[in-house]
Amino acid sequence: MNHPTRRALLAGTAGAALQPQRVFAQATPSQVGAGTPRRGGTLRVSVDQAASVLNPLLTRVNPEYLVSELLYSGLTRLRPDMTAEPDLAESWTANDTLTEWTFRLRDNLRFHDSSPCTAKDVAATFTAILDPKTASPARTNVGPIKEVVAQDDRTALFRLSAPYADMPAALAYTNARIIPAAIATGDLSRLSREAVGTGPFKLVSFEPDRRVIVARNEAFYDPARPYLDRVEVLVYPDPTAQSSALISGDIDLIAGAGQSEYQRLSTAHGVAALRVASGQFLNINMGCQQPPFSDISVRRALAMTVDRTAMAGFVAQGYGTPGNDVPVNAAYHFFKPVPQKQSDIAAAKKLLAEAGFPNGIDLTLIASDTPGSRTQLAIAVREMAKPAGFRIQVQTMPHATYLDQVWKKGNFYVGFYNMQATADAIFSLLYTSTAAWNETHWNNADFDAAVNAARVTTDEAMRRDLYGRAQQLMYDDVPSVIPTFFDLLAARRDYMQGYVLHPRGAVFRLDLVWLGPGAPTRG
Amino acid sequence: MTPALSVQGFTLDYTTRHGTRRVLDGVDLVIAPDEVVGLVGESGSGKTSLAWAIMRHLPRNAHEVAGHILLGVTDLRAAGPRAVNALRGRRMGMVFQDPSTALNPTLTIGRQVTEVLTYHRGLSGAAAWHAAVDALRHVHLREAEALMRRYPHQISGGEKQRVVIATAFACQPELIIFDEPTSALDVITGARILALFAELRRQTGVAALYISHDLALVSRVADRVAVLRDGKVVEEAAADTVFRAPHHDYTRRLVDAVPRPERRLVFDAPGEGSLLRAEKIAVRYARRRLFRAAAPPATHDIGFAIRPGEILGVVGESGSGKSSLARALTGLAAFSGGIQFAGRTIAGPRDMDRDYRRAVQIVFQHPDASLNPRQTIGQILSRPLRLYGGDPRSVPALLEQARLPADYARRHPHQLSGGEKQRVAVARAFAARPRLVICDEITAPLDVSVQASIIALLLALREAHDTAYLFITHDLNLVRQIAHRVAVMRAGEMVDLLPTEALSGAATHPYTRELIAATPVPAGT
Amino acid sequence: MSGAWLLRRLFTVVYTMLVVSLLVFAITQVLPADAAVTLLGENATPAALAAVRLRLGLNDPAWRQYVHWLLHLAHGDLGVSMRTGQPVAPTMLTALGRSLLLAGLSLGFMLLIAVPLGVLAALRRGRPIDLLVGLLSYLGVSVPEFVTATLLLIVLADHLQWLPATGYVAPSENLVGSLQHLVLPVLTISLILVAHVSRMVRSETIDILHSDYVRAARLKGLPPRTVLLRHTLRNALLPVITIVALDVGYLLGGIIVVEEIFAIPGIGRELFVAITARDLPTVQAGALIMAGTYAVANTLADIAYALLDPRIRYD
Amino acid sequence: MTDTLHRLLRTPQGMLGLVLLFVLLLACVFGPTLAPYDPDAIDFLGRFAVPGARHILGADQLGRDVFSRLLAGARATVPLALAATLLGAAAGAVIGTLSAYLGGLWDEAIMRTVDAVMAIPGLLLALLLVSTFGGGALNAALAIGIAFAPGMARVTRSVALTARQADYVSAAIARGESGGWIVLREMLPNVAAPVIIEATIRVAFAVMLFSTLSFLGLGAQPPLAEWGLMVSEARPFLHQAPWVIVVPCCAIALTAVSFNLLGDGLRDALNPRDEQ
Repeated sequence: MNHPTRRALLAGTAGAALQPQRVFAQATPSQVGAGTPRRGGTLRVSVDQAASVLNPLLTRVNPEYLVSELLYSGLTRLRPDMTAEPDLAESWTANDTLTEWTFRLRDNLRFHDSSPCTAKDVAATFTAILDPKTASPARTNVGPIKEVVAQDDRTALFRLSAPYADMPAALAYTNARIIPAAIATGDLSRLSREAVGTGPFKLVSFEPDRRVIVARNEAFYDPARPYLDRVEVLVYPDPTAQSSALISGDIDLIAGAGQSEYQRLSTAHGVAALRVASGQFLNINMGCQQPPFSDISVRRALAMTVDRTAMAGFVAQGYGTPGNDVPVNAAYHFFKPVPQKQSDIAAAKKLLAEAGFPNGIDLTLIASDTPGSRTQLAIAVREMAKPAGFRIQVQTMPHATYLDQVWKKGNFYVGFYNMQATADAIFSLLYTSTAAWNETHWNNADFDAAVNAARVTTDEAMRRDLYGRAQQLMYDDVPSVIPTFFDLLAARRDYMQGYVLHPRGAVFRLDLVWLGPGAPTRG
Repeated sequence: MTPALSVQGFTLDYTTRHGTRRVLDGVDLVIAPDEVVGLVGESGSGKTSLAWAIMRHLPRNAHEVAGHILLGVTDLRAAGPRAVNALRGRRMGMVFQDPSTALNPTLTIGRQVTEVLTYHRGLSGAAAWHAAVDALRHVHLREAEALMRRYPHQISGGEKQRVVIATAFACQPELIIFDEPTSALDVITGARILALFAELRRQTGVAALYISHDLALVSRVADRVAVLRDGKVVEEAAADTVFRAPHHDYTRRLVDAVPRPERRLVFDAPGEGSLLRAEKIAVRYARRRLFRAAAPPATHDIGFAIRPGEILGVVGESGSGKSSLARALTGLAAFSGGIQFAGRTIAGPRDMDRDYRRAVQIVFQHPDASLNPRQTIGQILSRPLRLYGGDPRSVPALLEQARLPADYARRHPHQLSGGEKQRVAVARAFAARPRLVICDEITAPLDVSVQASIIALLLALREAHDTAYLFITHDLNLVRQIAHRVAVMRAGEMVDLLPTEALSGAATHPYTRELIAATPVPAGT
Repeated sequence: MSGAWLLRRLFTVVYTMLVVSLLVFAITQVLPADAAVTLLGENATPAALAAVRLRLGLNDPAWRQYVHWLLHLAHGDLGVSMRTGQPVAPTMLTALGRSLLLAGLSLGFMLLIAVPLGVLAALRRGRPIDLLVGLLSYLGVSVPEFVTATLLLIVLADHLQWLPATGYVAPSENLVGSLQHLVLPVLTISLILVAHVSRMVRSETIDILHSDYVRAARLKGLPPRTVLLRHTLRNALLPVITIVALDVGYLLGGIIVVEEIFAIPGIGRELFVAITARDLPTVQAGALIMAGTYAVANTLADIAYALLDPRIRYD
Repeated sequence: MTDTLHRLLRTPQGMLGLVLLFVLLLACVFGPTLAPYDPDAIDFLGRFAVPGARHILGADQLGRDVFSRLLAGARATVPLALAATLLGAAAGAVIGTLSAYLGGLWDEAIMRTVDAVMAIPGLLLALLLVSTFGGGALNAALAIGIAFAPGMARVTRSVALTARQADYVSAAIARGESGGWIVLREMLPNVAAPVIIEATIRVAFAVMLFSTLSFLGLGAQPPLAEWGLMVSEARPFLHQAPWVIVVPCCAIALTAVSFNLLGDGLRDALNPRDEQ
């Protein structure tokens, strides 16, 4: 279903000293079964920051998603093309008004402590997720659930407060992992030190800042998987050091490789560099409810100053795709191709003058210090917009202070977002009037109507048309400037088989991985 | 009979950043076996450089221009480093000025004596140990056996010097050089070391070169005396004739500058009544420290009075409490007891008002530490003038009074000689037109001739301003020359307080008599 | 060495740890960003924030939080990390273990090089070897750790691939692997320590060579080797002990950058991560453990000094 | 003052230190004007340009000219490092001198507390302070200043103690001078020389500490052209463009060396032991 061929060769202009060639080493699902998988062996995965939160409901960063995916399972899982596939639920049906979804669990599911996993556990888990005090990131990302009822041991009924077509994909959210009812209703903090899940691996040791070790769960519902005996998750804060470790064979997989390292990894001996376009993007949020950004021509003028191809080069080191101020790109199912916006300084200057700023405008663009690409974007925009009369002062600050004082309050700052499972998820997270993270306060009625309508129907053609209209509205109105999307990069040793780099960035499926010949034996 | 040591026409230069400086110029010196030659000279005369030349231990920037040094028949200048090393300690030894630094602080006494024996006389461990114990007994050290295991900081200065002497004599050398061995010791211990030296000399018949700035002492110890001035031997004669009939006028000036009790310099009598009376002064230094008991007091219930214009001498060994007394009287140390001054009772530094501080001034021992290096002489002198209402413009007059050129006002202390700095300190004291000046061993670090000029200055100023002095010193001869009365202090107690002329009488404290006996009177008087 | 002295030293150790904990608490209390916000990040709902603040006692006034913390400390409970929910004490103590391993190796390696270099430079004063040591020491004290670490990483780990790049292997697991992993960090730290200690040994040796008792030893005709070993070096190397103790402080908390680049979760790095994540209990515990180790190291140094130098007598 | 300069020039370290310092001064004052390009101007085509005609020292990951940023960076790093050391030295000197003058239990209490604070290494204390005040060059300088104060207090106290026991201070006390006069006019001038020497050497350490803080992301914040920040931004592109990282590293090292040399030179110049 995905579109490996549609990628036009990146408009790589000459002159860039180290223009990365588009080696497309993405292993499509069909290749997974090439060799016959061998059981056994220990896999060493490196992540760039500590997986410090073990509790699956509270995980926030990729290393934590990786560990929680090894130890726990959700009702459904996301295929690389963002469609849902069965995990603990073997099948699901919805009523015709899409307000009630019923999920049928697999037979005799067991937790790691060998207690049975039934619909009661599913109901208790989602009650905990929806409780504001738990503060689980999943609360606003698993669809409009009103309540979850366990009809019998293997059937869980989800009653929604509004029709929702993408329920199966929503329940594949990273934090929607099923935990025992006893813990969900009792002491949740127990899960910060131990793991009682249904996942393919069991927890062996948890030293957050150094190493997490998991071993095969013999009682996993699919006897064939996982192929590996053990997985060690190691922390390498320094990207240069991480690549050297992979090259020297200390580790087998870099879950997320740095852009600056990709060049070295793709030419290193015994290493396969992996790359996939994804919906992860940086944007410049403009507060549309107060001047100067309440005036649409100011927003359009700023959008016109940005050279999106150059920005992909600056901020993503060439490992990214230019954006058109729409948060949905080719990696999404309902993407509507649009003409690529080009920078036009003269037009931007004229528009700015018409908007009442003939001799330029002074602005302060705030960028938090994590991840580093935020400040790079801010600096690049400052220079690109300067000739058009935008005098932008860049101000950086620690992430904690940004969250506390600027996020959702400021009117001109840099945002950074992972790809979501569905178009609806990204729109209703950021841009609809009722969005949880409504930063731009765009509050466009037509846009809201299109998104809500698309959510309540399963008619493919109608949804494609509605999402198309929503994307066109953002393309024209520019509530926020989205100059570039990031490709996801990773690298693995050549003897490691069965690994798919997932565009969502938070899905790893190490239970499908096996070690081919040439893998070092590790204690 | 070949001489033990013969130095012929020896000339030595030092090369420094400011060019070369001639330190020794054509020195001839001969020491026969069993003879002791004294070498006398003021600081900078080159006497120590001669010692280093003989021991072949010249600094890197020294350049031997001409001459020979023969130890017996061996030409030392021709000997290579290995040969010189074999000579040192075996055929010639040396006793140093400051015993407290001449011994390695982290090695036991025994180790530092036996190492010479094992190396030069090839004695094995046990034999060396016994030989060392004998050597220590030989220099009259009590419980020599126990001493072997002790460390240098656990024994007294006198004992340390005896260990150094024992080490020097251990290998029966032909020649021993003594570089001012008693100047760092107090008078009584010094006298005992000299007695030991005389006894060892008689027993071993060793030749010795005795270097010192103290002409009186050398004339008593040596058979012959050579007088060194700016690198040249200006006179050489038998010990008693050098003192009684010096030929060279430099020697004559040196002899005259040596304080002799019989030549009084002060003849008038002090005024009536008491300028200042001290009662039961007990100085206590250590403050209450965390968990630590307070140290014993430095002085016990000292009581005395000073009459206007009187010179009261205070004599005693170091540690006897004389400086503590001075610091108490000027508010530098807390004390119990009281001071009667101008009708008021002063119980501590806080009671000392401006009048008292103006009337009582102090001059410290080390001139270069008592003048602030960062201030010019003019600033130093103008400070008391401004404090006590003097006229700041009278700085040149003050310098004149201290017989220093007026343009010294612009100089910094480090550009003046030791004597000149002490004169500035005295001038500073007199800037306040004081009634009493306390001199805390102000002549100790100075050469004899400079010492004499400072004393002359003090007496002249007393003549002009009728000031009283509390003159603290360890030199009994000097104090008997100028003091009206003398106080003798020992371990914080004032054991005697009596007129100077009564000192030689019988009614004195045994310690005073021992002190007088130990003070060297120049030979031939 | 008497009871009163030991008592006083104990008082100093406790006082040091108290002052450090007070200082750390005071500084971290003035945080502009609220620890709860940092903890929950984007998903912080007002209700969740309130719950976290209550759970962590962040609403109480600063001094009560400090007293509360002291009481817990008295019972040996250093609290739970806000970030990982793990008890702080074990994490920090194992981190301290790793730092001490690194510090020990670095100090050992450094002494092997710095002492001979310093003595040689003193003996050959003014000649080429002395200038070379001078140059090395200027370089050593002027190049920040992260520069040396980066350069070593490029040359030794990448180009020549002699050594594993980074990561920490516990010696208990695999001794050779562990040592291999520690070579680069030890080299980085040692360069700085060698520079600063060799300079100190050189000036100390020169002073002792000019002392009266060394001159007396020479004039006793003792062989040069005896004068050097028995008389000069014994006294010149005593102050090295105090310097090594002072460096322990640097080695525990000062080499955060080295631990960061070489991915060694020592106490320095744990503290750095905790500080940026506003994880107060961890910062507090880490600072306390580090200050305690530093104070104990200094006490041990004083005891060692007293044993070797008879003049020092603590009463 | 001039004769100190004259004596400083005679020592080899002093001479070299002064020459390097002069170059540094030029960079600080005329840096931006001398820079061939605008240090912040980015150039997509010029990314990672190798050192050559167009960019003398090459270009960084955003195509900015490294040489221009180096010159501009001098102004961002050195003055603040100097200010931080001055702050630390001044605070330390006052505490140290006061503690030496007061003596007794006061002295012991102050010094015990100073020793306790020194149990926290400079970098960690700076980190703690910076993470509290928030990143940024000024906060970093303040943090380094405070981190330096205990060390300086310890040095000053020991020097002031020797001055306190000197006879010229006793003479002043005997004269009845006020406490203020004694500390300011008698003790401080003699304490100043060793403190200046110690401060000069600490400036080198401040430059390194400043760049380390920027390296950890807590010192100067982008887009400021500060040396430590240049190193940390260039570090990921180590293999593609090593010169982008080597240039600021050398600048930091050279600056630190020049202050170390100056410190040693001053040590000889400020207290000349008499020749003979």
